[in-house]
Order: sequence, then C-alpha cells, then structure tokens
Amino acid sequence: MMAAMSATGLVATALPLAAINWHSTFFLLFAVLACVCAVAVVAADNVVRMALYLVLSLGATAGLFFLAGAEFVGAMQLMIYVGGTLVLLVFGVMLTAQAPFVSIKTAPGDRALAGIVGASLLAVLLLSAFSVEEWRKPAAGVVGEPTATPIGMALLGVRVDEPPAHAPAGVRSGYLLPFEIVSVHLLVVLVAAAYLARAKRRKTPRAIEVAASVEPPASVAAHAAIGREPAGRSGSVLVGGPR
Amino acid sequence: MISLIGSTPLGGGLFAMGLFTEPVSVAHYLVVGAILFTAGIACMAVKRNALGVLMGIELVLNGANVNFVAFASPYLQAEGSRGLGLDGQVIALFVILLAAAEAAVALAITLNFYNNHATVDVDRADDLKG
Amino acid sequence: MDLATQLPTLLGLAWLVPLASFVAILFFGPRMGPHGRNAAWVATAAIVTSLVLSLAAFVAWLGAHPVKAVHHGGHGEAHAADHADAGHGDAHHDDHGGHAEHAAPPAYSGDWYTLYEGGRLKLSIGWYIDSLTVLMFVVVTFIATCIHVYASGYMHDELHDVTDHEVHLSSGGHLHRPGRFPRFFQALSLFCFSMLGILIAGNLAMVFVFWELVGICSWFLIGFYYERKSASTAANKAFIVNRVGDFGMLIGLMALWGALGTLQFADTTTTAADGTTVTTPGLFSLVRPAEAGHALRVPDGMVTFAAADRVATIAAAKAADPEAAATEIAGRVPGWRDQGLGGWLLFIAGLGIFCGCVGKSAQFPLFVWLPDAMEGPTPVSALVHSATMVAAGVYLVGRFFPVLTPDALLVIAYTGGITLFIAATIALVANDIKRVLAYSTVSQLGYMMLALGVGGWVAGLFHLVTHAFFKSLLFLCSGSVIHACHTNDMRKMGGLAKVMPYTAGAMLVGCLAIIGAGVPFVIGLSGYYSKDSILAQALSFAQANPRHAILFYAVAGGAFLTAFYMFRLWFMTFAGSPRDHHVADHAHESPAVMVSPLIVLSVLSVVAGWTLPGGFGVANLIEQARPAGTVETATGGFVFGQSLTLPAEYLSHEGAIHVTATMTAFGTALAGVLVAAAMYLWRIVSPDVVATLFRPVYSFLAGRWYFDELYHALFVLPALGIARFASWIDKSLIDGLINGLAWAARQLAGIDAWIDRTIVDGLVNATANATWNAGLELKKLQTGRLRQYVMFIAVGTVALFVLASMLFRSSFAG
Amino acid sequence: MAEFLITTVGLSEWLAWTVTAVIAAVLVLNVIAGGALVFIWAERKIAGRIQDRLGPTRTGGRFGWLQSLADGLKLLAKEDLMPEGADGMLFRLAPYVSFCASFCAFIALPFAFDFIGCRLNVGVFFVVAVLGLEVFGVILAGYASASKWSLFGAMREAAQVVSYEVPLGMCVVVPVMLAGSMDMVTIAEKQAGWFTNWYLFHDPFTFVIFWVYVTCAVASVNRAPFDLAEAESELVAGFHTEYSGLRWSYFFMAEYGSMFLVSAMAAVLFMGGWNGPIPVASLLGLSEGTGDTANYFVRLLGMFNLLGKATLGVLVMMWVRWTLPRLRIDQVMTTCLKYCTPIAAAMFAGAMLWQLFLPGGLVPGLDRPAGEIREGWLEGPGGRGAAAPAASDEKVAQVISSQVNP
Repeated sequence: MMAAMSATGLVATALPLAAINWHSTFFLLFAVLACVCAVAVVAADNVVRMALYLVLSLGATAGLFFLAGAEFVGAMQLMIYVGGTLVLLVFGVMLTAQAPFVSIKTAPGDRALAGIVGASLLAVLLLSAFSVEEWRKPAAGVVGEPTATPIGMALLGVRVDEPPAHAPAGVRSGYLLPFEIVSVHLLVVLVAAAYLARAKRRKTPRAIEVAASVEPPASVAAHAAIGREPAGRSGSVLVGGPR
Repeated sequence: MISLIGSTPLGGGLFAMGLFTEPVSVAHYLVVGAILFTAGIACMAVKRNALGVLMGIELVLNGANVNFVAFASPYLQAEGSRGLGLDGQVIALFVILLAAAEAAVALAITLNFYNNHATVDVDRADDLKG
Repeated sequence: MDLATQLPTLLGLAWLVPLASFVAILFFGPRMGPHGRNAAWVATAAIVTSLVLSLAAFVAWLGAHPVKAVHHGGHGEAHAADHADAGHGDAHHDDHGGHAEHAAPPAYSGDWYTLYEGGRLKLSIGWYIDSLTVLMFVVVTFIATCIHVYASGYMHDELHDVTDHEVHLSSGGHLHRPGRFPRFFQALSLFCFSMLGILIAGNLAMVFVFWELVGICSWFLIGFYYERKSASTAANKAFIVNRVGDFGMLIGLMALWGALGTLQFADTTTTAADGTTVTTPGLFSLVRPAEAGHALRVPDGMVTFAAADRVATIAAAKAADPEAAATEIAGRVPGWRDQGLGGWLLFIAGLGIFCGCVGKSAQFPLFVWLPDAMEGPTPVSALVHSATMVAAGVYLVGRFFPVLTPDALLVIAYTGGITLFIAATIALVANDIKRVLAYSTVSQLGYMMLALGVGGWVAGLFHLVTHAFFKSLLFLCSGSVIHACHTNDMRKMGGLAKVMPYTAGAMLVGCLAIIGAGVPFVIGLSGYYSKDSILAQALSFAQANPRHAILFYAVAGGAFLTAFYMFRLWFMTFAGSPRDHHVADHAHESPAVMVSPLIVLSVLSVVAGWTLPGGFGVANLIEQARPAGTVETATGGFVFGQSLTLPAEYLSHEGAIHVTATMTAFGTALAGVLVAAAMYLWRIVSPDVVATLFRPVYSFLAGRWYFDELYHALFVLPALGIARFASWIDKSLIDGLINGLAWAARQLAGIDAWIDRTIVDGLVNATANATWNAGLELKKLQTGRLRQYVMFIAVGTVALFVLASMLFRSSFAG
Repeated sequence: MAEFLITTVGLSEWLAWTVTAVIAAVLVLNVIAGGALVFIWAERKIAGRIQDRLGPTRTGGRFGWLQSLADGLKLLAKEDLMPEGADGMLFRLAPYVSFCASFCAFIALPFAFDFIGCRLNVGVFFVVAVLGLEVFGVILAGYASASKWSLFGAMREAAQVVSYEVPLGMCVVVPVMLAGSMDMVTIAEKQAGWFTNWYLFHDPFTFVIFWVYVTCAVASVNRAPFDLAEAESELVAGFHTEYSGLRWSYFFMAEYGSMFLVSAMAAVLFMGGWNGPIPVASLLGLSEGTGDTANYFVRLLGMFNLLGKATLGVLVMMWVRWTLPRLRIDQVMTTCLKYCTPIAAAMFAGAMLWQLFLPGGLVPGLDRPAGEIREGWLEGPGGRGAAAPAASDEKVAQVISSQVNP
C-alpha cells in the first residue's frame, strides 16, 4: 500500500490524477476491449477463436451498456447474446467443426479488398459520428433513473417515463404490440429452427453420401479437395436431392 | 495501476486527449459502434465460413445497438438534450431478440447446408447463381 | 298466452312444418331409406303435425269464441261471437253488443317479418286469423293428411324403377326410369305449405306470393309424369291458364295499392317512438269504414285517384299553401264520391282479384285446365280439386268479399252460373271417371262462386268445406278404382261393387253427399245443407232481382245435372255386370292404407254439414267470420246502377224461401238420380239411343263445348302465327344483318391480325429479346458469392454517402 | 466506506474509490476461495460419512481440516500439462473464463442490506446471465483440449445448461414478480420480518417452485446427479480431463463458487435473504436508525444469516450428490423439458393469479413491511430508500391512470 501511495505521488506530479474520471476510464477499457476483439474476430482464422473473440467483444459491449445506464439492455445482451446466441453458435461450430472447416482460408486479395472497403466505410461512419456538434459535446452527466421497470411497463403498453423532448405531444404509446409480435416471432423461429435442423430420417447422412461420391477413396485428401476447390461441378449430386 | 497506464506512451497520449479526465460524449460511443459495425461488415466480406459470416452479422447488429443505447442514454447526452429516451433502449432490446432469432434460423440453415453440401463454405452456396 | 299470440304461433307452426318437410326431403329425400321410402313418413308426419297444431288452434278458438246458434232476425244480430272476451290483442272487433251490424268479426292480425318497407310499399309476412282461417286450416290439413296416407300406398310404384307404358319412345319401347317417390312427397309438402300460406296470409301481397307458389306446385304435380306428353302439356296448360288469371289479379293488386297504398287486410297498429299508437287502416276498414257503419264506400284514396285531374287543378291553384289544398281536397271528396268517382276503380280492383280466382278456381272461361290436370297422380287430383288449389280461389273471394262491390259480385255470380252449367253438361257425356269428377268439381266451384256472388257468403264457403270432404272422397275412390282396374274408362268397368265393397260404399256416400241427398227438413248428408243454402240464397236473390232469376234456374238445373252424372258414374262403375271381364277379373279391393282414408272421409262427408244442438256446426263457425257490414241486405252498385239488391243471407232461411229451395233441390236431385238409374241401371232407355237422337248436342258436349278448339283457334294459332313471323324476321332479317356485320368484322379482324402480328408482336418480341439479352448480360453480375454481395452493399453505402454529401453539402458535415 | 476513506483518512477521491473497490473485490474473492477450501473439506467429510467411512482425518489435526490447504499447495506445485494438439491460447484461457463468470456474478449478490458489490436494479437478471457464461469456459476447455472426452463433456454441458436456463428463468421470475423488482436487495427486503414472509411460504405455488428452482440450480451448476459433463465413469473426467494443477483448480473454484452463488440466490429469492426466520434485530430494538454501530452490527448479523443459508444449500447439494446416482443425458433432458418447464410454467401462472387475488400471502396476520422499499425511479429526488412510500405509490397510480385513461 505504501509503495502504491508513493508511486501515486510520483506520477501525480506528472499527470492530473485527481481529475481522473472513472466512468471515462472504464469506457475506454470496455471500448478498447470491444473494438480490439471485434477486429480480432475478423483477423482470426479459427472459428472457435472467432467465437471467443466475439464473446469478449459482445461482453465488453454489455459493459458499455451498463456504463451508459442501460442496465437492462446490458443484462439482456449478456443473457441472450453471450449466453444464448453464442452457445448456439458454438454448437454450430462444434457440429460442423471437422478439421477442414475449422479454418477456411480466404484469398489475400479478398482480404485486401475488404480492408479497403471497410476502411472507407469506417471513414464515412467516423465522419458522420463527428459531424454533429451536439454529439461531440461532453456529457452533462445526468444520472438516469433505473430503466428496468419503465421498460417493463412500456412493454406492457404503459409509458411511465418522460418522452424525448422532440417527440410530438401526446405520443406516449408503449410497446405492447411489438412485444407480442416479437414473442410470436420467436416462437415461429423456434419451430422453424427445430424444423430446419431436425434429423432427417436417412440411412446414411447426406454429408457422408456426398463425401463418398466426390472421390472414391474418402480420405483426408478428399476433405482437403472439398475445402479448396468447388467440387460441386464434378457431379449433379450437389445440385439436387435424390430424384 | 492507472499511473502505470498513464506512464506508457499510449496512456500518455490518451491522457493528452483527455480521455481519462473528460466525460465521454455520444460520439465516443458512435466511434465504438462504427468500429464494431465495420468489423462486422469486414467479417461478412472476408469469412468463407458460414459461421464466420454469422458472427459478422452479430457484430453489425451489435454496432447498431451501441448507437441506439448511446442515443438513448441520458447520461451521455450533452447539456439540454434528452436523446431518444426509453425508445432507444427498447429498440436495442428488440434488436437483440431478433438477432437471437436470426442466429437460430441462420444456424439451422447452416446445418442444413452442411447436411446437403458437406461444407460450410459460403462460396459453395452458389447453386442459384445467374 | 292469450289467443292473440297463441293462434299465430300454432297456425304459423302448422304452416311452416310442411316447409321443413319439403326442405328435408329436398336435400335428404333419396337417402331416406331404400328408394326414399321414408320420405312418405316425413311428409305425413309433417302434415299430421300441422293437423294437430291446427286442431289445437281450433280448440283454442272455440274456447275463446264458442259457436252458438245464429238467431236471424230483423234486428240484425248476426254472429255468435262472444264479444266479452274478444276485445283484447289486436282483434278487429268493435264491442257494440247488440248493434252487431256495426261490429267487425273477431279476427287477429299482425306481421311476423317485414320483408321490405319503403315509401308506401310494405311487404310483410303476416297473419290474418279469423274463424274461417282456423276452419280452413283444419279442413286443409285434415284432407291433406288423408291424402298423404293414401298416397303413400298409391305411389308405391315409384319405389322401384318404373316402366311407363304411356310413353312411347322413338325406339319403339317404353320409357324406363327410376322411381320418384320422395320427389312426389316433396312437392306435396310444398303444396301444403303454399296453400296454408294463402290461408294465413295477412295481406294481399303475401297471398299473391303463395298463390304463385301454389301454381308452381300444381305444375310440379300435374307434370309429375313429365315424360308423358299429355302430362307435361297439361302442366303447362294449367300454369299458363293460371297466369292469365294472375295477370288480372296483378291489375287488381296494382289498383288497390296504387289507390290505397296498402295491401293489408286488417288495420295495423304501430306504436311510435313517443308512445302514441298509430292505426293504419287496412283494406277492410278503408272500404267499409267503421264510422260509416261498415257500409261499403269508395275509399278516399280511390276517389282522389279517379279525380286526379281535379285534384291537380286544386293543387295547382293553391300551390303556395299545400295544407290548404289538402284540406280543400279532403272536403270535396264526399262530393266526388257522390258523383260516382272511384266506383269503377273499386269494381275493377275487385274484378281483378276475382280474375285470379277465376284462374285458380277454374271458372269460365279459364276452366279448361282443370280436367286436363287429371294427368297428375290421383292423390294430386284429390288434393287439387278438394282442399287446396281450387279452394284457394273461392277462399280468396270469400276473404276479399267485403271489398267486392255488388256489381262485381253480380259478375262473379254470372261467371259461377255459366261455369256450373257448362261443366255439368260436359260431365254428362264424359267417360273418363276422373274427368267426370273433374267437371263435377268445376261445376261445384261454379256453385260456390255463384253463391258468393249472390250474397251467400256463408253458403259459398260452407259448400267449399263440405265439398272439400266429399270431393276428396270421390277422387280417392276413383283412384282406388283406377288402381284396381288400371284404366280410367268407365265403359270398361261395371259391377265392381262386388269386388270392391268398401270403395263402392264410400263412393256412394260421396255421390249422395254431392247431390245433396237427405230427408228434407230432417237430416241429410253434408251436401244437403250446403247446397240447400246455396239454392235458398239464389232463390232469395232471384226474388229480389227478377231480372237475374236465371241464376236460380242455373242452380236448380245444375243440381239435376249433378245428380244425373254422379249416379251415371256410380252405376256405370259399380252396378250391373262387368263389361270388360279382363278388367273385372283383375280388379281387387285396395290396401288398407288406401281404404282407411276413404272411410274417414266418408264419415266426414256425412257429418260435416250437421249442426249440433246448441249451434255448433261449420256454418255457424263460418258465420263468426262474416265480414262486417255484410249481414244486412245491401242495394245499389257503383257501375250497373242502383237497381241491384243483395239480399241478406239470413233472409234465405225464412220459411218461404227455404222450403221452396229445399223442395227444389230434393226434386231435382231425385229426378237426376232416377233418370240416371233408368238409363244405366235399369236400362229402360239406352244411352246410345239418346246419344244418336241428340247427336249434334252430344258431340257438342262430348267435344266439351269445343272450348279447347276455340282457344286453340283464337289464341294458340295466332300466337303461333306471330311466333312464326317473328321467327322469320329473326332468321332472315336480323340474322342476315348480324351475319353481315360479323363478316365485316371478320375482314377487319384480318387486317388487325396482320397489324398485330407484324407490328405489335414485332415490337413486343424486340423488347423481349432486348430484355432477354440484357438479362443474360446482367446475370453475370449475380455471382452467387455471398461475400461479394456484402461488398456491394458496403461499397454502395459508401458511394451513396459520398454522393449525398457532394450533392447536399450544406446539410451534412457542417 | 469510500466516504470514510475520503473524510477520515483524507485520501483523494479517486484513490478512495479505488481502494474501496479493491477491498470489495478481495473480500468477494476470498468468499469464493475460502469457501472452496471449506467446502472441499466438507465435501470429503460428508462423502466419507455418507459412505460410512471417516474421510480425511490426519492433515491439520483430528478432523483433517487442513486437507484442502494441503491439496491446494499440491496443485500449485503440480506440473502444468498441455496436450499436443490443443489450441494453446484457448486451453489456457478457458479456466479463467469459467472462473471469471462465476466471480462476476458475485458483484450483484447482496450479503446484507448494504453489503453488496454493486447494487444493480436488474440484479437477478444479471446474476442469471453471468452465471450462464460459465458454460462458455467449459466449452472452450472441451474444444481446446483436443480430446474426445473433453469435447463430449463440453457438448453435454452446453446442451444441459442451455436447456435448464429456461425453467431456471421461470423460477427466478416468480419472486421478481411478487416483489415487483429485479433488484435483489428489494426482493430480500420485501421478505423482512418473520419467516412466514419468505416467498417460500408466500403461497403453495412458490413453495413448489422453490423445489423446481433447487433442481434446476443443481443442474445448471453441473452438480450430481446432473454432472454429465464430468461423468467420470464414462468420460474420464469430462471437460477437464486434460487439465491439471492450478488451471484445474480454477474450474473447481468456479464450480464451488457457482454452487454457493445459486444457494445464496435461493436464500435471497425464496428464504428472506439476510432476514432470519425470527426478526431478532427488530425484536431487540436494533432496527435501522439506532446508530451506525448498531446498524453495522445488524448487517453483519444479516450477512452471517445469508452465509448460513447459502452454506446450508451447498451442504444439501453435497448430500444429494452422494446419495443419488447420475442420470442419463436423455433423463436429464426429460427432467428439464417434460417436468421442470411445465411445472414451472404452471406454478408461475398460479403464483401470478394468487398474487392477483390473494396478495396477502399464505399466512396472514404477521407484519409485512409493504411498500417500504421501492426502486429509485419511483422515489423522489432524495435518492434510494429515502423517499416516503406513500408519495411513490401515488405517483404510480397517477402515471398508470393517465396512461390507461388518456
């Protein structure tokens, strides 16, 4: 403790530590984590690592949400995105993660092109992010009220919060209908996903069938061939199912 | 700890920009959102693995969500501005929910694709090309 | 539940049950047991239900309005309705105690459902129920029940495939067709429903609707064997002839509605929103207003209608003040009425309605369809001839009686007289057993019309009821005979009494009833009472109007002829020895299901006319419904001058007239029977000799007065000629023109086709080719690479942004 | 505490907050680490007793109570192995992900009224969400180990946890609904007073759903009989087959941390949190407002109360583990989807209707501090816990009526 104190004293002379803003510091922490991990997702070749980076990025974003006072959305982000979606995604990775598919290489030209386009898009976005005076002004730091209950009420169709200043008078409608629509939508998706991913009653899984038909000795070489060049043209089996 | 960060060149630069001391603004969040968004787009454009494309989509949606939350947060608003209020958060909520739904369906499609084509390479999903 | 709601409920149900049966058989008939055998049960059950409901209504009516003996006298106490308890509901009934002359009969009316109401037109499904309605409901449903039971036996041929020997196919064979058992009962149910609809109808519009329904049902049933040319022709004939009458009826309807604006029989009481009750007068009150003592008066509406030009003048003169104009018009109406304005309108309205009755009740000159209607199955004949179709006409005249002017009644009387005479003479020489009965029906209908026409309201309707019983009996008997002999020709029968004792006995009862047999002044069969009262009223009328004494002679002569041809029929059929042994050997008594209705109807034919001690009887029951203002002697007419006298009906019961009439009836009937016996039983005089002796007359009668030929020459041939001419015009002129036009259009189309093919199609094809080629080029852009699409989107977004910021520099990135 | 540092010690503000945060983190960390130590020892003893043997007896005296420490030292000294085909980075990262998830959840867990890392108004939600992240570490471990057993274990774990999150969420929602808040402090405070005020005894439905929660909680922290992910009889050691040494011990600590966490959650949600069965503090007159020291004492008492309840829960889990045999994976799924989920749904509906029609609770008559704790958004500008409850109720009514009847 004493050492830390002395170190603090030393640096305090150089840096205005007393003026440190914890909120900004944590923002910086989470923002850097989110951005670095997002870029890492792009850069990584291994699918499982991509998933890991994505989790970290999304988790950091949840932290940003907490910082912005959107606790409910942040928890939601953790629960659904990180907890649910990613487990699902990892599932997919695992189910399809045979050696040849874990990392599929992309041509360097594609990467370069994507880099250029991404950079220009980022430039555009940054340009617009800094183009509005009001957005650039530092926050007034108004501590918002907890939002979980107002959101819950709003989802039930009752608005208890103050509407935005520029909203037309009398517009205080809740979100009951969207809420219901989303519920039904989720149900539909549940059914659809179950339907799409259901086990077809086939004697031999289609994947094995195809792999066997591409090249008679179904070996690692065959997998590599599938990975590298489009084998779909070698036979009509890929285009349609059994007639 | 902070002092250590501050003593590094990068940390010093950040201090110079006032990032540790000044309150953050909406624009800060927008920058994060833009980076996430761009990373997502790039991910979609680069990855040949269908799951990678999916992750790119998640990133894009998340980038958009960051913007929504930023505009909604009263804490981040400049003096005299209220932002989107609750609406932004609720929209972010819906985006998350729909992203989950989208992920489920997309994953199911991917699995189906894998069952039929024995691969998850999106470049091979060109049976219907012109 | 008081009577005002009870009666419509009971009778309305009784009316609708056959409809339900019709619908059920219509949809499920063929599936009701093998070959639809159970359809008979459904229909019979329905009509029995109706009968039970009608009887319930009858009992309810009697409970509220006990039938008492009528004490005719100068004071005009006319009907025996119990006034004390009939003042509730919407009974149109002024409770004036002793001044019964001014009292309306007890009746209940109302609407179930208003179909349309707009302007002055109101079409509704309503009811008008008085004792006549109730009585007729019982009679119709009862006879229909008997006929249903009978028909379920008679029509058993239709249960399996039928070979119709009367239809000769071009291939030389006979028609072989599947049976139509359910269809028959389906039509029968609809028929009953329609007839009951006429009976219960509360307004003329509804009457007309069901009138037409009855017409279409008769078309179904007469044409039941529609493969037979005779049957289909007869059905068409009946339908078309009825249309002629209905055309007149439409005129009457239009006259009434146009001038009076209502077709309701009774007054309608409506409660307005503010609680005040408004009474809209019906036809009866308009023509016989209570304030005028129910005396016949031309309604204001008709007067102003007839004086339209004067009304217009007044209205034009006082155009500024419509109210004053209305007041003045109202003030001058009595004067105009005295000048006789509107009388013609009322007369024509009455005659128009009567026209419909002429068609439906087969009166001269539209009676030609009825004998041909024998082509239908015998139960249908029985139903048509006794209780339903032909009765509808008489019933409507009776129902409409208060609106008919004395002039119109005179026309009716003469029509009836002519009909009865012509039909009776034709019946003398007919050899087809059913035709004899058919002409007898026409003749009896003439009786009824005549009775109504000479003011015998009760007499006519009384005869309608009794006739319904004995005529259905006679028809069912004839059906039984035909069923046994498989022929209609009486010349091949004879001596059937031995093999068919029940049928013979029942037929004898029917014959005695129709000729009005009885011990004078003591007791008689039903026909005795009804016929006597007709004769008496005719005599009374003849005495009051010596100019029209011929009507009485027609009635008396008709009675003689009736007795003659009825017993000619009976003797030829049942008495003597068989003329054709093939037929006689084959004959047998009909099954119980057919005989039992005969016995029931026989009993009723005997007793229907009786009046029990205490006054209960059909005649007194009908008397209850006597329209207001028709009790006393009425004089005058609107058209034929004031000299006409319509004697009150009770006058005909007075000794002088009554005795004369009874004796006349008895004498003529006896004479007729004796002559018939002499010719056909004892064979003192040979009918053939008589026929040769009076050959011209005989052939004239056998040719049925050549009415069919006359109509053929007068109407059918000209119509055919006009049709041929029209056809020629159509074929040569119009078709030629059209063909020419078509040719021209074709030529034009040829040119157009050339333009279409070369220029338009060329353009379209060129566009299509261009599109196709462009598509081929563009399709290369569709690489199928997901990642490239993402790139496109991103690049597109950036490009859009750049473009937008270049174009709208001021609004972005300030 | 930060205020104490600022005002009394005289530290600058940022330093005071930093020190406070570090102290809190260390405390929570010690709850997990120390808890793990104690629980491992306890588990061995309990297992021994249940299996009719003594368990550890030698290390550290008569009861072998130093056994865990000795184990820990052994683990520290162990060689850290990594399989050849493993994904090195993920293999190393996985235990930390797992442990961090378990640890982070403690942020929002209240030990007493003020003894909480960070009072979140979506506390319950946060805990459940973060707890769900633990599975991610397991999956990573299973994948990165490049071993069949590990992968199988990870897949089972993932399937199981994702499935059990559904009934678990439904169970958790019931107290949230009854309290009208997701703030764990509020939920616990609503159950203050006699034990009849516990939501466990609120109505028959909550009583049933508590046991559903226990089942789901056991399953979601991967304890026997739901420990399919380890299943040492089939999968060697499941997802941590290839782990040893300190990394392995992180998984272990995460497991015990999670066990403690779900038990504490059960205590907060259903058993009154830090409020004892008998309101000793208020009976003694030591309730709030009698001075800082008394206040602190009462909260300390509450903390021990909660720790006791949570420990009881952990002990029950141990008892269950050594009593019941392991289920098959299909039985696990059947339990979740065919029993727990429908029962939880039905109980949720029942509790909702009960709350609607009989809001008084199962045992009426005893005191219930209703409406004293409200969320900040309904309170006046004075901040949390300070405004008059009547005013807030009024505001709710007014807002709602203005919405419903515009």
